[in-house]
Amino acid sequence: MDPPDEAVPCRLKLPATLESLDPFQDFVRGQIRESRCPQETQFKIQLALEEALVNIAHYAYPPGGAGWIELACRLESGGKRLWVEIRDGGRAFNPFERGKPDMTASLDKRQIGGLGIFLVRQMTEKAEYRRDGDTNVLTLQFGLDAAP
Amino acid sequence: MDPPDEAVPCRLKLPATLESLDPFQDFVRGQIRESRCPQETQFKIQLALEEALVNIAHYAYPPGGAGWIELACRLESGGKRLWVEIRDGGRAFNPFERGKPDMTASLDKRQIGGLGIFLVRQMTEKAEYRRDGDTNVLTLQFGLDAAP
Amino acid sequence: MEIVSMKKENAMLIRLKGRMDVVTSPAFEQACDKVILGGDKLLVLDLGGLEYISSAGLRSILGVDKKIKAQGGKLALCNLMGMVKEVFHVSGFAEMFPTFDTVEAALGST
Amino acid sequence: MEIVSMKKENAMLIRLKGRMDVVTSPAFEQACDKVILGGDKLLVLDLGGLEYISSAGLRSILGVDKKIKAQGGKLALCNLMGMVKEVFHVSGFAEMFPTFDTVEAALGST
Ligand SMILES: Nc1ncnc2c1ncn2[C@@H]1O[C@H](COP(=O)(O)OP(=O)(O)O)[C@@H](O)[C@H]1O
Ligand SMILES: Nc1ncnc2c1ncn2[C@@H]1O[C@H](COP(=O)(O)OP(=O)(O)O)[C@@H](O)[C@H]1O
Repeated sequence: MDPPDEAVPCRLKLPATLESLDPFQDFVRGQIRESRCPQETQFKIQLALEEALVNIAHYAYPPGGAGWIELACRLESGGKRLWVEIRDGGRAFNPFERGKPDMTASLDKRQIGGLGIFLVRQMTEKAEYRRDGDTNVLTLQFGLDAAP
Repeated sequence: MDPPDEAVPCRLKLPATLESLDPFQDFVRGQIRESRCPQETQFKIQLALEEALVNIAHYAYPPGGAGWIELACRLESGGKRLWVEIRDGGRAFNPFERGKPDMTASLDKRQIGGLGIFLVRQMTEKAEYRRDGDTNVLTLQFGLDAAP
Repeated sequence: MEIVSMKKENAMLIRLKGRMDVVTSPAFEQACDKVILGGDKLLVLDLGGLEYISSAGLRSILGVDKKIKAQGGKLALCNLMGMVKEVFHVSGFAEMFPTFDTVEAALGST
Repeated sequence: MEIVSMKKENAMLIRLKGRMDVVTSPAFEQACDKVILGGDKLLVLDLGGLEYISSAGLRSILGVDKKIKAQGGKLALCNLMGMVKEVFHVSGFAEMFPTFDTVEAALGST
């Protein structure tokens, strides 16, 4: 099978719930299968996706509502890079406006928070946010050869 | 888990190739899991989907090109009905404009053709085509209780 | 799809199990091509284990029927169940082939 | 995620295998709650079989650490591998817990 054309990303749109996490992970796993990238790189991609998707499931929509998440992805640079775009229709939130969590705080004092977004940044080559109309758009880029 | 809101269909967009058939079938299977509809009904849904998707993979796009198919679906009427929309960006083609295949022709004379579209019609409660800009839109509706 | 073929006295019997779709039917055609080359005059398809068939599967069966007829043989089907039975009826294919309720009846149909 | 816990001389040992994510970590916390109720003063987590951890997993481990400290005990980690090791380092969690290369070293750390 030829690699999917760079102009046509594959897409999956599902309810913004934790039940959708596994289908999203399976979907991306299927897309990068042919790139044969190292397993550890795949785990890092899964980590960034989990953090981003769980945040939308938890925080983006009012409780009880029917929110959605749409994930688009494609291989780029001849299979050397993975591009992922995650959209939701929840309240506007730029995850990269916040400061980094205080990694030097002692264990007892340390706030448990901010870690998810920090990990998204760490696991990606590039991570950008923009608001597009009523939609939050998170664009993530991963190198598939080695660890970022 | 609550049934997905009727306003937000789940979507999957993949390359228009036969390799995408199984992921599409899995996707729809996942969506109707909670409806607990009879297995035979599920097979009929799979049949209509296979016929529609294979036709797009085979005929909609010029050979070698990078075509796509987008499938949206949602449960309706409290899980009693499945609504499916299949879009492609290939050449305009209304499958329901053609006549039915000649089911009375003898085996030797019979043309092998038209059967796929005929089965789509037979397996659905409703099957409609429309052209939306550059896109073919096929809308299929299935009852989930019993056989159509 | 699982394809098991076995020699019977005066015929070949092919048992199909699982799904006969656009991806799996070519393997069925290949299996039949071998049998037909073997020169058997009756080919019995036991569809009892088949849970799903699409137009690609119907087309394969039609193709096999044509080949076997061309060499003076014939095809018989048996054990059509559930969705497979309905697709055969709805498509008119049930009337185009001799179909039987049991393997024995199909084998005795020469 | 597979969670196997066993009593050692002066400690409890919990071996984790598979994926520690937002869906699976609650089961880990429950398993630890039982151990902590048992009154053990040292809880050793063997992460050798863990291939994946997310912030939900880190948060669970942090929560368990707080509970065990509250009753005068402590937590020790061992066998951090691959992606799990990297996530612990990148997040600063590696410096917040005593970590060891072997189960034996961790058990001897009271
Ligand atoms: N999609 C979102 N919409 C609104 N708020 C969000 C969203 N994602 C994250 N947040 C906020 O940002 C905070 C930090 O998120 P994160 O780094 O994942 O850490 P954590 O979830 O552990 O708090 C969250 O606690 C939440 O308040
Ligand atoms: N998406 C499509 N775009 C263009 N032509 C199509 C499309 N789908 C079907 N066709 C045409 O309609 C015919 C009938 O299709 P179908 O009923 O599935 O039977 P078959 O594929 O067995 O010929 C096909 O042979 C093809 O010429």
